[in-house]
Amino acid sequence: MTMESSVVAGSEPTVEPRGFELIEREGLETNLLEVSMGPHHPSTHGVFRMDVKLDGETVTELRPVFGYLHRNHEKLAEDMGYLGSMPFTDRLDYFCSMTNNWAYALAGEKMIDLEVPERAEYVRVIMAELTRLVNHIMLVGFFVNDLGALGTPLLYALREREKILDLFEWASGARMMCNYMRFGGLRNDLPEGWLTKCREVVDAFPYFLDEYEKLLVENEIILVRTQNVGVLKPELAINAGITGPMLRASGVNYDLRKVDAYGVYDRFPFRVPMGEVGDCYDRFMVRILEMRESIKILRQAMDELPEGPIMGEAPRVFKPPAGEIYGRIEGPKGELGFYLVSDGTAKPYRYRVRPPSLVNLTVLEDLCLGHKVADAVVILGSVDIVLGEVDR
Amino acid sequence: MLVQFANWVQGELACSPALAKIVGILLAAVPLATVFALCFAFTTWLERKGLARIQNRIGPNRVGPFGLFQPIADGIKMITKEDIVPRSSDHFFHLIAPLLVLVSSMACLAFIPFGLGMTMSPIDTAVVFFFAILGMNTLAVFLAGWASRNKYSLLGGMRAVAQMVSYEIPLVLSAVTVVMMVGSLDTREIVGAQVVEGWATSENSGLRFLGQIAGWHVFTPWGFAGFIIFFIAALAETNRSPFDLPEAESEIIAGYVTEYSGFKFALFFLGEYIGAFAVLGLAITLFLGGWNGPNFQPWWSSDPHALLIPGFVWFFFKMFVLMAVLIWIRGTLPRLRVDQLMSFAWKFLLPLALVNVFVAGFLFHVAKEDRVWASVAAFVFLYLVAKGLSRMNQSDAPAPRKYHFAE
Amino acid sequence: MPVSDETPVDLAPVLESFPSLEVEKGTGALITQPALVLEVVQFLRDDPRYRLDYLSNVTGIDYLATVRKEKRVNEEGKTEIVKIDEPPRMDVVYHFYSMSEKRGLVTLKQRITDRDRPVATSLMPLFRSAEFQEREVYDLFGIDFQGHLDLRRLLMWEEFEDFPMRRDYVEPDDYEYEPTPHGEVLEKAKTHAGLGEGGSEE
Amino acid sequence: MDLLGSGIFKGMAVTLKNFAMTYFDRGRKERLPTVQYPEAGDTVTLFTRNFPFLIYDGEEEVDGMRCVACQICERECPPACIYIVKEKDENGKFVKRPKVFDIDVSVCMGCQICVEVCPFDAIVMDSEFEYSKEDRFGDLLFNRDELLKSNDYYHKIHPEEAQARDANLAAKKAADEAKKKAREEKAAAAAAAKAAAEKEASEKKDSPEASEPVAEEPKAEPAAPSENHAKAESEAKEKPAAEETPVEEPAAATDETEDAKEESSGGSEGKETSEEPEETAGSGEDDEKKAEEGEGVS
Repeated sequence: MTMESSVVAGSEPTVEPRGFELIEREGLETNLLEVSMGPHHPSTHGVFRMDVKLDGETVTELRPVFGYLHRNHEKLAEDMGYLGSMPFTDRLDYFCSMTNNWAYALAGEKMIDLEVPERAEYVRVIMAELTRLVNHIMLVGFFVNDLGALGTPLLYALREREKILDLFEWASGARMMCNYMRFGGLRNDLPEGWLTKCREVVDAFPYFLDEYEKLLVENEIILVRTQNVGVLKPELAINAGITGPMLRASGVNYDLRKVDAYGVYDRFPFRVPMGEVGDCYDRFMVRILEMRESIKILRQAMDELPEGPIMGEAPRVFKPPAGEIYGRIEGPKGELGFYLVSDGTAKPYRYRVRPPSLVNLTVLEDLCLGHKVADAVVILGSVDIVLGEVDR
Repeated sequence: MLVQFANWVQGELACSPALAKIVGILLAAVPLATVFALCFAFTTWLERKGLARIQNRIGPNRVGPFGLFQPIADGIKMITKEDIVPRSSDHFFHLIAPLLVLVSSMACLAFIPFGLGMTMSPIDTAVVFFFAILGMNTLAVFLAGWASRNKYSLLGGMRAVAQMVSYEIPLVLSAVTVVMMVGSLDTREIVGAQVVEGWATSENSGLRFLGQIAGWHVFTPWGFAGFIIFFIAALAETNRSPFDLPEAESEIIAGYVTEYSGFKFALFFLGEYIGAFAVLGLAITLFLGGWNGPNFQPWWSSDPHALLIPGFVWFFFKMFVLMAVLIWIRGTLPRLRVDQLMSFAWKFLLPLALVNVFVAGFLFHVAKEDRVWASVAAFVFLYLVAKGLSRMNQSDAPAPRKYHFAE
Repeated sequence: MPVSDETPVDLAPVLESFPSLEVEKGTGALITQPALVLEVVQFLRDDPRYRLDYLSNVTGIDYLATVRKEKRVNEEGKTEIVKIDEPPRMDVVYHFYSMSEKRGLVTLKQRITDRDRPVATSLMPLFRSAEFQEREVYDLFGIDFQGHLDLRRLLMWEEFEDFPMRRDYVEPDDYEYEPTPHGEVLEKAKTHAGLGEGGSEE
Repeated sequence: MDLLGSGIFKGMAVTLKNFAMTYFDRGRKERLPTVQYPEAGDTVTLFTRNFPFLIYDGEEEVDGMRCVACQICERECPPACIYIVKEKDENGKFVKRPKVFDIDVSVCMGCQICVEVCPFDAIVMDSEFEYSKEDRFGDLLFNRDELLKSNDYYHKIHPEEAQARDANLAAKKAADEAKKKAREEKAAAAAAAKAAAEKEASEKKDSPEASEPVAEEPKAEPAAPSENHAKAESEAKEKPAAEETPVEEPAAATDETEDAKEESSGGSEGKETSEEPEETAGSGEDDEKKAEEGEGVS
């Protein structure tokens, strides 16, 4: 594989080739073992590839390679109206279609100065926090699966996720590709009885979490496998633009729900769990603790859910004035931003998704160097990527 | 029954000793192969069902009642599947490796006494032979990894060698205690030593009942520690979770079996399970009283050695219980990392096994009279040693953490 | 409506220190030349009045040569529509926030006038988060980032030649045959079927 | 660490509990959520959506079709999986019915945008999900007749939604009727003046009455050619004015504004995309004429 980039318009880019070197050890002449983990590897979370160079089992170099799922979402969006991109945002991070919808709706609403009815805001919070539960529970499941636990925690996670997906289906018509939010509100109101069922699910969730923690948190094997593995220093985390639970696991307090207080998040008192070491265990625990906070928010939001319309005075097809906007929310994986540039027509001139998964991958090599292959898989699991979002 | 049948056939063929010998071997080997192939089929079913229930699924339930015929369906699938051999692999060794795994595992079974007089190859040095042949497994696995010409296979093969060689030492050392105490390498004698003779043949049915259990080595301090060490090492030796690194699917696809398909893969599968049976069989023989179990005097017989439940029933019962534990462990635990696995073997299991040998020697030679107190002291001592060892190994002992929250 | 609690950022100090910076009308973005961008960003990052330590988003925008219409008041006091020729250009857009001070948002644009050979300055020496995102811009827009340590294609495959996010990108004419209700696609595909490569079996 | 491997034993207790609980009735509900699919029923909910279908009222499939081939869904469909050709009668005039209405369900992503944009409640989402077919391509391209399903079926799968839609349609019809009546009166009154004004209009400007936006109701007869022409011109003037306002009228308002929005969006789209079916070329007019054709149907 050539390390050089293809020559393009403009002068040749400066590339420092990180070569393939022979290492001498006690008279033995050995080569590094170059392994291409992926794109069809059981635990690369989709079609993702890590070009790994191994010294024995120790990772000496790791290059993430992706784009296998690339469909140029941004180009597609430039070719259709603002609303037309909404169902495509579902497919970015297919675990979290609700938050993706919200982020896009938020950007669009900023652009044309739309008011969102209060009930819609509350329902959005409920949906977003349910999505956070889904995402984190699946992440923890897959994470432990990457540790080699033969899927038992994963299947428990799937079992719980199923209940939430049923709720999504009931409200929006689809389990994963919800396409539920609209500029200025929601597509439809919650059906009758939904809230009761949702309360049931949310009330049962802490019991499940207790059991889950009992199964995993004190397990010695998980402790030795994850503690002090893949330590991310807060300075590097900030510099590399890491967001979401991964950043907070490194001890940086930056939660957009607090910082931006978009929607009605300023009305919910909740805490933001912080890690101290920034290793895989912290990333894993911060997510579990975040789920508990999400449940608090959910309970409060369901209690205070006001009556009223769910859709404001919003046009379905609109032409925003020329300008640009950057709207962001705290997605379950990190800061999900939508950057929209309008030239005054009904289609966005430029539509950009700021994918948290992609940016969080930046530090993958830094985290993995010096660890074993098995750790590389675990670290990748703790970074939490979804290739639909990374590749777009 | 089979034994009697074999004896009868041999008697009939007494005229030509060579033929009789061949027929005798066949008569012993064929049932062994059939019975354990059936056991394998049943275990795969049990494993799939058990894991499914542990994971809150239903498991196979379409083929036959409760999915009982699933192994047969799987077998047919395996046989009819295309056998893919990588072009650049070493074809000969690629073919030989699965056979070798199966053969070595099967051969190990020859030394296990399944019941009274049901040892296929009753020799004096059975335990030594057992470990010698079991060692061949390692070679076969590495051969598979090497011959496949795949980086994952190679990694898996190397992991297998490292792991199996390291864990063989605590495995053997824990068996050594038993050999020391019994004073014999013959598996039949080891089983016999675990019956409290006086009780087992007494008139009192209660004592008789207990007599079959009370002598199990697992109830002695050195036996208990030995059994645990043996069990953990056996997990590693048979590549079972949480030591299934050579075929760790989340890291190296399927390790040394990555490039195997169809019937060769089935052979690996079979070989691994048979290997597990063999090692568990040895564990039962060494520590769990072999084919002895709580038993009753049959009402039709007054022979003090007669038993109501045949020995092999007890043996297979114990084997499936241990197998269920393996499945349970597999359904619960994540996998260790390579370096942790090795340090666990060398820094924890090996010293503990050595200490255990000393404890066994101490109990055997020094504290013959005061047995109860010596036993308790030995238990405590072994526990403290184990704890101290684990402390020593983990200077920064991983522990659950406390987290703080930002408002 | 969706409010941001972050402190709005006063752009005056940076404009003072770098007089050549412009503020874009309408969007309030800082516009800088590629030559200056590293200094400006370093200033924004390290100056205590900014401390923009978090580079959130990097992207490109491609502008083709267009004629822009603008209403202007001429000397006689009448509004008239003036046609302005906009030269083609490319922008690399950076969105900065401050994690430590909870400040934001500052948008910075590198304006590249030479659209045929776009060369920008990489922010990778200052911000690791630029690594993948600038690679993506390079991949999709063909903007060459000077100073980027590992500038390769990110999403498209290495042999891919064009830059799909450019506005004048023409999609390759390599449809595979597949029954579709869209007649013109079908026609195009049929012409390919005879050509062998790229066509399909049917 | 108080006891060696205590965490491991805790975990094993959890799995043992889960194992055991699956055999009890209470646990079965909680811990054995598997649905034995072909035997057990599906779990279709109120809004469950999969792929769209076309509704017809009454018994006759084609005649009762609600779709009038206005092509809004075709334009709005994000993955562009809808393909519509309008039907013509013998005279080459358009009938308010699609001749071809294809949905490529292998492309369709079930987003429901077509349902939302349809002003006639003619296309709705199905909850059917068993679509396995033998032919990957042909069988998954649903044509008009495959897509047509009765309103009764819709009532069966999504009762509440169907009732709401029916009510909506009825209300709309009533409103249309009233409007039609009013317009007929108005037209009668203005008929004489219009005839005179028409001459002027051909040279100069339209009469002020004609330039106000007139939305034609769906079920109305095609207007007379002369009237049509006048309206086309009036619309040509109206449109740029509509485009200047950046944000258009809200959607969830009366049907009049809705119709107006369709007009403008339809008109502007018609201008931008030249992929309008070439049948319109028969009339030999320019853009305005095309837009008007689109109007005439809606």
